[in-house]
Amino acid sequence: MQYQSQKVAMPYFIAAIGLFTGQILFGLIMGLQYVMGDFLFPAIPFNVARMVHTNLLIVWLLFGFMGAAYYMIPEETESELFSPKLALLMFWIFLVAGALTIVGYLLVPYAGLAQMTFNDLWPTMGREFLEQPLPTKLGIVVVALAFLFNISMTILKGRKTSIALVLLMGLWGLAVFFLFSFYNPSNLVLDKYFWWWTVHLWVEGVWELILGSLLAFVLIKVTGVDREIIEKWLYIIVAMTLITGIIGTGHHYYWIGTPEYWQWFGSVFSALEPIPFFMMTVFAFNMVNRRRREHPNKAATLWALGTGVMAFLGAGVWGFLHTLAPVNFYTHGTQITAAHGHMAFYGAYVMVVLTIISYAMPMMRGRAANSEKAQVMEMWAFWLMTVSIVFITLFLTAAGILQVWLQRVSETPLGFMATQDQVTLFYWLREISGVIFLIGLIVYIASFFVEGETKEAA
Amino acid sequence: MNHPPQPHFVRPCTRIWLVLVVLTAVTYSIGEAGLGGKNVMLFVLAITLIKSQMIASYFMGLRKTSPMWRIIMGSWLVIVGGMIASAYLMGLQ
Amino acid sequence: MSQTFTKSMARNIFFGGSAFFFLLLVALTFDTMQVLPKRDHRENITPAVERGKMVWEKNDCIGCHTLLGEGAYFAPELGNVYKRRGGEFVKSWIKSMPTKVPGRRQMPQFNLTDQELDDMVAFLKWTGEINTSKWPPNIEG
Amino acid sequence: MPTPSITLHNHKPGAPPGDLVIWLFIFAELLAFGIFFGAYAFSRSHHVELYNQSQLLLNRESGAINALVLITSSYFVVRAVAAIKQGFSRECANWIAGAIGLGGVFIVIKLLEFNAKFSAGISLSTNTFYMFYLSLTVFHFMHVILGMVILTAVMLKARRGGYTPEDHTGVETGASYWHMVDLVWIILFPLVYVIR
Repeated sequence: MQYQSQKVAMPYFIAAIGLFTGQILFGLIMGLQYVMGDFLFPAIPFNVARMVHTNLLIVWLLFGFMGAAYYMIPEETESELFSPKLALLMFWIFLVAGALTIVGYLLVPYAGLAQMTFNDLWPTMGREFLEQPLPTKLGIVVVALAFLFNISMTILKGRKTSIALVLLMGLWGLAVFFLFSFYNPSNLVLDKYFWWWTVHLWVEGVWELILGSLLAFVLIKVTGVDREIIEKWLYIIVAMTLITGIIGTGHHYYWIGTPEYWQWFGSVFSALEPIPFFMMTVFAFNMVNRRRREHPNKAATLWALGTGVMAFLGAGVWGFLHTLAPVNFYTHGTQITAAHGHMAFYGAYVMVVLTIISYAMPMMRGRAANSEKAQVMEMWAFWLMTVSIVFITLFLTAAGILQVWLQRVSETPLGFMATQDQVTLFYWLREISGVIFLIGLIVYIASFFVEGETKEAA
Repeated sequence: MNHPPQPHFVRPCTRIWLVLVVLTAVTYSIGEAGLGGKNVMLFVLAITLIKSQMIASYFMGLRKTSPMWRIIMGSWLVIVGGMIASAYLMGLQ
Repeated sequence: MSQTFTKSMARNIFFGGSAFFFLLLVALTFDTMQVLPKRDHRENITPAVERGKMVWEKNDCIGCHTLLGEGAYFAPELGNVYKRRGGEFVKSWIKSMPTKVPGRRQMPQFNLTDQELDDMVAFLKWTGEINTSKWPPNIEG
Repeated sequence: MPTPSITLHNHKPGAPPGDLVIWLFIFAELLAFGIFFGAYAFSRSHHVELYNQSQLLLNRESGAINALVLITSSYFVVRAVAAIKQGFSRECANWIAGAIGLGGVFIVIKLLEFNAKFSAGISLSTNTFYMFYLSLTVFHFMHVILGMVILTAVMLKARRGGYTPEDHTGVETGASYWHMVDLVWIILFPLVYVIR
């Protein structure tokens, strides 16, 4: 660690891992509710568990992104953060607001929460992933603006690298497209159309800029490959991402009342969306193979390579699987979508945040890398979590294929619940994989507490 | 200018250009004549692929590159041409 | 040999390409906005439909159900539920929740008023009449 | 060598002219257009009558003239590369200027064509044929504009004497992209305007 202010990243990373654990626990609750319908009912109905599961995911990834930015930007710009105090203040505001929101979800019926938080004045709640009450949404905007101010000012006064620039664009885009979450017209078609401007343009647009720059940063550090080469790759990858992903939004506009030409635009461009992910995989392996130094942090390198592969599989391959309009006609809104969602989020965003944490945490604790023992444990955690997410994905895909077959394709279609009863076995298998994922996560957290011989940070 | 005097020299690329112009005119006149059907389609498609290959080889300079590049470009042309032809034939039924 | 197509050219492709395709998205969105009135039959959005959407959102229905295929996959698709079951069935179903059948998936009791139930049905009826390009494939959703 | 191996490749013999990066994009673009061409063709096979009727209403003259314009423009760019290989910067810049001028001609003809279609009330939702016709041609149109921007940058640098017989990758890079734009029209024109 070369700059004192980088250390503000630490609480962000700790909070991220804490919320990650919460997300997994609620995932397991939901998984069980899939097979034991009345589990924890009426204390935690499924919709509440799901809201907590997905909102925690978004919030902890945001914590991870912010922590990553606070860690990377001083090193990239070669100057201290504009205001570490502001960063710390925002951390607490965001954490408290997030915690209050989750507590609100769990303790108050949703309609009551809407009542309490002035949803009637400006209705924005009750839409998938954007369930947050109005005050929380406004809080996110305030925190994001303060954060962006802090980062932008740091970049303005320091060295301007391509990695910092791409990261900054990604973060600004994140803030700008979030504004569409405040637009909720009474026309459902319009509502859905612009809802995707937040959701799609986040995860298949600007977030990928953040993903790319985090990965590029860690690769420079652990491989020692020339910055010029890595940054050129970064530009090519993010260019391809936006070139394919922006019009790729069309793959959400097949069946929601939008004109039919979207079936063509959506199919063609989202068929190309795997390309940037494939390039990312090639990029990661290529850079590691051309490494000019042996960085002691093997775990971080493993996470970086894993991000490339899993993002390609989850976002690229599983996305392509059901993105063509004629296929999507049958798979839209089934477990296939859930399968893709799990592997894509894990492979792209969870893993890249864990990559930067894996690289930065030892640095902030005053060493170049963790002890051999701690690293071995972290790598165990890597494999446990990664393999179990692969299995979750495979089981959900199997469940989805069966569901499509019985409920959509068949000459004598079964009803929704009758179909669900037929695929119970896969939901059980998914839940078992989920438990293994949790074990992996526990191993991961434990690896932070393993002592041993370490080298001082350079 | 220090070009050596070559009064009757026509550059290869100029010849290519001329051929391309003529072939385009042929395509256009087929359209003007309102011709259609399988054989006409195959003829027009063949002209198109020849033109494309000429652009790729001579203008883009792929003929001087390693086989990999020529294979990529060639298979793109074959696949696109194949798709167009087979889709057309499907439409006849 | 020095290169002219270096990082700065890759950056130009990034900026140019992003702007190029974002403009294309804006243009297509503009066209979509022109076409939508023909497909979403917005002239039928009555105050009841508007209130029904609010009821839908305030109870986080999307947390279990899908609506036009978007949402959670825990409970049935409701975009076509009006056609599948009819308005009266939907109302009595919501009122009789939860079933409390052991081991079965449970839907909470939301204590909706008669007015809210009517609004919800109006919203679901309107939603079912959006032109969704023939999706879902069959009535089971 | 101040910055060794900046780029992805160092002009190995057998590599295509221009920087490797542009070839990555050329093939990505060709892939996108290829998928669109295939989609057009297969969609046509389901609506042969509709396509044949709608095609009659297209302006084949403007399509053909534009094909000739682009072919000639491509030829100019070939001459520009040949010129810079012999060290004639001025001549190279002039050929490129000619190519850009022809690009402008293409754009004007295309705009007239679009104008006629739009004022006839044709839009993306008129029918599937027009959806493809407009998508493909507008998409290609935007590539022409992009290609002209690239060529302009190359021309300005050539005019300043920024290229030499030993170092003219920039010219070849711009040229390769421009040929791609030409190549796409070479296929698009017969596919959409002629084959029936």
